[in-house]
Amino acid sequence: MASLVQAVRLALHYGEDKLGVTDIFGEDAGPPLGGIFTATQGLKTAWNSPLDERGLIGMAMGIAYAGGRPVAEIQFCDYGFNVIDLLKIAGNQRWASAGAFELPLVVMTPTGTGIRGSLYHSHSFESWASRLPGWKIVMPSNPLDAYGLMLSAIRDPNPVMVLLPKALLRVKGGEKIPGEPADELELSRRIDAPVGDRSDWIPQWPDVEPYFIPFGKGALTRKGTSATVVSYGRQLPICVQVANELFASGLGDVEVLDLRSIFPYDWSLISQSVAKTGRVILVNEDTEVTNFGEHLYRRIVEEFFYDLLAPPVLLAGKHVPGIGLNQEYEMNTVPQAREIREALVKLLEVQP
Amino acid sequence: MASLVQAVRLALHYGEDKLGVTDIFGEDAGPPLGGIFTATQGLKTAWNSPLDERGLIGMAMGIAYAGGRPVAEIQFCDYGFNVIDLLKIAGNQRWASAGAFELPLVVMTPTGTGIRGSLYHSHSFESWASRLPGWKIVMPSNPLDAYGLMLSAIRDPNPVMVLLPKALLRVKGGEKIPGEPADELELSRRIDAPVGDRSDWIPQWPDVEPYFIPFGKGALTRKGTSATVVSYGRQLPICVQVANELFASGLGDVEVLDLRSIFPYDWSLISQSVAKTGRVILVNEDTEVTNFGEHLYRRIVEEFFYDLLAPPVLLAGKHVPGIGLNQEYEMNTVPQAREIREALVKLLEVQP
Amino acid sequence: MTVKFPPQSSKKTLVGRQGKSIPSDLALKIHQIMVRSRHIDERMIKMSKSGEAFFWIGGPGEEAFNSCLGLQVKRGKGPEFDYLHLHYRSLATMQAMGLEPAASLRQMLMKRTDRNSMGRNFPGHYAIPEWNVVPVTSVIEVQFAMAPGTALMQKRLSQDAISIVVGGDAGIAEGDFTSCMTWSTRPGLRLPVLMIVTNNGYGISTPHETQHSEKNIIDRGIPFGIPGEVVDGNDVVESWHGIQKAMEYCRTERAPYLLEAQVSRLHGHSSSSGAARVEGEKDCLEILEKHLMAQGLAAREYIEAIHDSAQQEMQEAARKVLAEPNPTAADVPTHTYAPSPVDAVYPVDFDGLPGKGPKGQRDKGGSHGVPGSSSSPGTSLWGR
Amino acid sequence: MTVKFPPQSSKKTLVGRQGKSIPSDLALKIHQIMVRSRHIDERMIKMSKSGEAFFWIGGPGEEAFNSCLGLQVKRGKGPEFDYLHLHYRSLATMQAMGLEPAASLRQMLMKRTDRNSMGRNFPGHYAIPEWNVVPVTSVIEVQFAMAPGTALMQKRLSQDAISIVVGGDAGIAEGDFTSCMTWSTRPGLRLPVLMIVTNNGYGISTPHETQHSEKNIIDRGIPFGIPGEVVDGNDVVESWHGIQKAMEYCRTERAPYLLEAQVSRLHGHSSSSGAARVEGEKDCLEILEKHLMAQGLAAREYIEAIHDSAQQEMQEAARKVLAEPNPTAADVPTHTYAPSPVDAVYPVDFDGLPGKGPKGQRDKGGSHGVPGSSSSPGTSLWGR
Ligand SMILES: Cc1ncc(C[n+]2csc(CCOP(=O)(O)OP(=O)(O)O)c2C)c(N)n1
Ligand SMILES: Cc1ncc(C[n+]2csc(CCOP(=O)(O)OP(=O)(O)O)c2C)c(N)n1
Ligand SMILES: [Mg+2]
Ligand SMILES: [Mg+2]
Repeated sequence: MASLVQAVRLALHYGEDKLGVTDIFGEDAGPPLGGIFTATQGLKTAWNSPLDERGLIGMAMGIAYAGGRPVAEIQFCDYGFNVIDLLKIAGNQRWASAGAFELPLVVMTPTGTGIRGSLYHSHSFESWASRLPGWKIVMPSNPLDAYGLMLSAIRDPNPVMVLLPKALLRVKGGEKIPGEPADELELSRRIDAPVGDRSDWIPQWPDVEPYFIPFGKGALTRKGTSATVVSYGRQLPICVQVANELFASGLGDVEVLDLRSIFPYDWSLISQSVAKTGRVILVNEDTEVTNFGEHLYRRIVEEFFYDLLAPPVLLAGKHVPGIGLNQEYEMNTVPQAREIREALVKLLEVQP
Repeated sequence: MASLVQAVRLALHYGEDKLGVTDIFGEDAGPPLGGIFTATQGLKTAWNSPLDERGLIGMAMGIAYAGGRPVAEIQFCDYGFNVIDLLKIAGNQRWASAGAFELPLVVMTPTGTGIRGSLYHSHSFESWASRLPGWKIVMPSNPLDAYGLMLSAIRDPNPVMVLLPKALLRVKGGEKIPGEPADELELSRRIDAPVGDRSDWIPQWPDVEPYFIPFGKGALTRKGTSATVVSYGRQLPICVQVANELFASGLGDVEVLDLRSIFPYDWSLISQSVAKTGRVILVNEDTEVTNFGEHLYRRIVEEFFYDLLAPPVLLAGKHVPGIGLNQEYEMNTVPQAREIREALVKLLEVQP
Repeated sequence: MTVKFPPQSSKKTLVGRQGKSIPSDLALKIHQIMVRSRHIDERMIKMSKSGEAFFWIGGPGEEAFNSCLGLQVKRGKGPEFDYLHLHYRSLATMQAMGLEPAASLRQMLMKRTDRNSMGRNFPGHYAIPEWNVVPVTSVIEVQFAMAPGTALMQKRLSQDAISIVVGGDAGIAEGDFTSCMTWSTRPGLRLPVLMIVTNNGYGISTPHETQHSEKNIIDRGIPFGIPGEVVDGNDVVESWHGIQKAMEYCRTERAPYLLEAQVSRLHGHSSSSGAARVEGEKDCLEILEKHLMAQGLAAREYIEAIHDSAQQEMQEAARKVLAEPNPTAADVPTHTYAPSPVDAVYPVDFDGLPGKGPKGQRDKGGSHGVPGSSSSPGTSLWGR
Repeated sequence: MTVKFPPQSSKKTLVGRQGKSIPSDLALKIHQIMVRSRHIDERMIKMSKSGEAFFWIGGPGEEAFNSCLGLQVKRGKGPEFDYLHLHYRSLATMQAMGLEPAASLRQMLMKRTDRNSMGRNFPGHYAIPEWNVVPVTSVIEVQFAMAPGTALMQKRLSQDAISIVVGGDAGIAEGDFTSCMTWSTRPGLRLPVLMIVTNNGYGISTPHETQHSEKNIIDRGIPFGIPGEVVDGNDVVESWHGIQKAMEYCRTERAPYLLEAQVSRLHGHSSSSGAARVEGEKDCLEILEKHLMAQGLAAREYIEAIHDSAQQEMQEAARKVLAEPNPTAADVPTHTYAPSPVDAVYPVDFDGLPGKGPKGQRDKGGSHGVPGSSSSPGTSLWGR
């Protein structure tokens, strides 16, 4: 089974081959490295850029203006904070020109904790990104979704940001990418660059097939009736695991929604689940003051105030200036399985 | 009575004179202009900077490291979006160094709509700013508060951002700055730079007095019992006006809180009012997805779920890529008195 | 425009300060564009004072240089043609390219008919896809980060189109000015970017020389091997040739070039600073007219007729435009998103928060059905 | 350190590539620092591979230049002393300034005793207030935006302290590198900033020459009138004199200077790229030792003893540090805010969201009383 980062690479290959991608670029995105997480290895349009995120986003905008289809990688989302103005502008060009200019560009960037990245490689970006009108923002939690969302990002004629959960990049999925070789080792032999000198290496791309996950479509990852968990990205598999454990312990049958699209989010999915369960918990690891989960929280309370059986709960990262290197910091800063379990148990116990 | 921008100027003068301010700088902050909104006219430590916001914030950090007390002006908050990384770093320096480095710096910047500023002079900044741990963020709604918050910003040994509502800068207050001359025209003669050549002009500063509004202290601007309005900045006087009208029409006696501090916010003030009224509406003009008001919304529901008589309401700016120049755009993008009134009337009508 | 050009012998030329020349019919064409541009700006300044409009920013003092620029643009749509990444003072550039004067008034008056932004953006903030004029932003210098992108696509075409980026002298302090040079001179991949700085000596109130130690702005190109020239932007002939040479270089070398035009700022920074006429600044239009007369290329009566005609044109345009419709509340969210085949919420355009727009309202209650898990049929396998 | 320096005649000198020299006792002191630094880095690389620690980044290959830099810093606290705005490869600089080797291990092992960040930040990310070493961030090049600020305060003192800012060769593509030059050369206000670029030829995997057209990095100073020099950072003598000359200039001229040190990257970018020893890169330590022996300044036995001693020192330090305490959950929010007399919520430090921290809990229910309106007594008039 492909890992998440392999799925991204396969999607980019499909994008180059079939969807008109002209440029995949970023710091260390081209040969020999092919991205510090290997997301861009072996791709024919991948190239290395200067160390300059402002130039990077400007370049993507220019390419898109002139009819190209760029995919720009910001090496870590932590290094995108000096280009918020350009991201805002990319998001407003169509609106500002009353429909005259489109900017079909994709920015992909690793986000979140889980690689022991300390202060400057652990930021979450979705709350910031959700504040960029004109953009579509997605975050997969498994390889197949990464593939399907990346293809949609490339096909969509608007700016799309693909947030890749750092912690899950090397995690393999439970389902195959359409067209993925049966044998996982074969996949690796075909598309992973060899260790050492790779100057003569050429990938043997499998014939992957189109698979578009539409924006605004979440996934009902675990069906349940007692409560609703809304999550995405790195926290999603943790939430599923906790839900399964709770069920096994007979403590409840919790529904877990994988948002997949941060914006537009799948309101239909959320609202139907909340209407059914009356109990909801929102889980993400971004800092908790002005957190994207608070937007959903507000929407849910506005619409389901009289149906809710308990006050909704937000579990998010602490409002502190950084995430420390020693794991004591990270474990006590972003939600852990234990806290999710405790919060869910408490939520299920509330008597309306 | 001093206008809000005059109050800021008086506070900066007090800061230079009594609180050790060493540098007040920014694009056009020095002579001859003294700031495009005149906030820095006549100040002895004010100087013009290159047109480079990154250099500006870096400079402020450097000055603060080396024992100075800088006040940096970003000409419009709309031009602060390329320095979010530096702002984040300024907010984390103490935490990152486990208390070894302090950065006593003030950034002040005009924010929000109301000067017909079109796409790039109408942004709100408080939702972004509230996502900067390590910072304190304030936004006055009247001249006296501007004075008191600015003095606290200067005295506080942490990075503080003072968001100045563009639309209110020229509005005069209802109360005097301590030490302000009795005659408003005299104040103007003494501290407003003359039109035309001003190279020989020296301000005659009145002896203004210390007046510190502590961070985290909101103001109960209008006492009431039927519902709570939480607002700040430009929307505050509009909310008060609407509340007065409602009262006059016999529709309700609405309490209006002026947050003044965005972070830390006055939870004590908010929670006591909500506990009393059971109905709450949050009003600001920032875009509505991942809006600071949604943070307060979440806190309120978490804590007062069972006490609320109606679902809380957020009135905020629409999630669109910009605010257009023609007033039809602005009036239909950010909350107007009419909408606040309608929302309040509806909120008061809800039967629990 | 009813005025006829005075008959010109094909030999006649306008001679500039440095002895170079341009044909007299070209000089008169430029003059006409300059006059018209000046009248548009002056009309707009009046409107900003009368309260008919809110804000003015424009290019009085830059007409000589900008007219010469606009006339030499390879105008069209797509990478076979020049891209323009402009500053907000490019009114004369646009006039030279052929924009109808009324277009500026529509923009100034924030009419729904404003072709650039439907009354959303400031005057001078053009967006004209047919001519590759990408949206002008107020955010100083960001256009310099974008220009290498269009130039990269042009480089690949192996034709002669270039990317022209224009900014002011204060703006060069932003990092994006350097980013443009870095990204346009990557080894083996120099890009055809014509970097133009219109140096009017000020950023709002701040004199250039109080903040900048660079002797000439074009010196900034030296470390990157970018050649350049400083031209007197108040001199039409010098401007014409400076631009011609610069474009020639970019078009044939497929590499960047830096052009600094020393221009005047005749009405202050914008309406925010009053926009009163500034004393003591050289006026490129007066200079040109003096030369045209001194060199026997045009009589005073002809020049006056050109002015009268422009004046009249403005009046007519204003009358027409004032009557045109304003945007309405319904216009607020439109044109946010391009239609997308892979968006379940915004297949056509943004229409409010998910579940809140007219479409969302339709959806509410579940016409989508509960979307399936990623393996269920709820997830589409489009394109198969 | 038990090894004694071999007795040196005061006349003896180490002669460098270009004929310049430094006294032999200085050369041996530098050697000792270099050896120690190399051993610290090698030990840390091992720890990153053994799983004792997560991440390594450091300076093997930069010891010659960085030792010479650290020894010439005017060390102390406040603007009378040099400020250091460092890159993450400055281990040898810190060793030369006097940091105890265990300090690096504490940082590597994320101990609560880590004096830089209490186990919060990466190795190499120093923060030492006593020596004006402001916190090193991973965010490339931001230090260049900050250096003019400390230099401004130093300029005002009219003493000789300077601000030293160090970055890598790839990082010069960020706008902040230019911002540093703009802000340090404002007319009439040049600032004493020593801008150092350690050029190891790479940004992670990307060769410098594939992205940069600047012939020498120091050419970037030309438009700003900033002088500079390129030195062989693998040569101790050249490095020493290059730094000396640069500092002399900044200290006396009170103006910026650009110094480019050509250095090696002996173990790849960081532990993320494996940190294996790289073939074919010049090793400044080997070079120095060869010269010391060839010029008769040290015998092989002496050199080996220095290495052994450093090795031993490392082992002892590691044993000690490994036993030191880790941070705990309670450490997460501390040191966010400095105590403030004007903060009603965080008078001491951050302790959770308003109304949620221990203090907030106290407040809840209204120990504050309902604060008054801005005119009521609820608002304090402190300081009266
Ligand atoms: C990033 C940014 N910072 C600040 C401003 C506010 N501002 C508008 S124009 C201007 C001065 C620009 O000067 P210059 O680049 O010389 O252009 P000019 O207006 O003189 O043609 C400033 C500071 C802005 N628009 N964008
Ligand atoms: C703003 C920013 N972008 C990207 C990165 C990721 N990154 C870390 S080190 C590095 C390369 C730095 O190269 P250089 O400046 O030459 O320094 P060196 O590591 O070679 O000493 C990159 C791209 C970063 N830390 N900061
Ligand atoms: Mg200018
Ligand atoms: Mg390097």
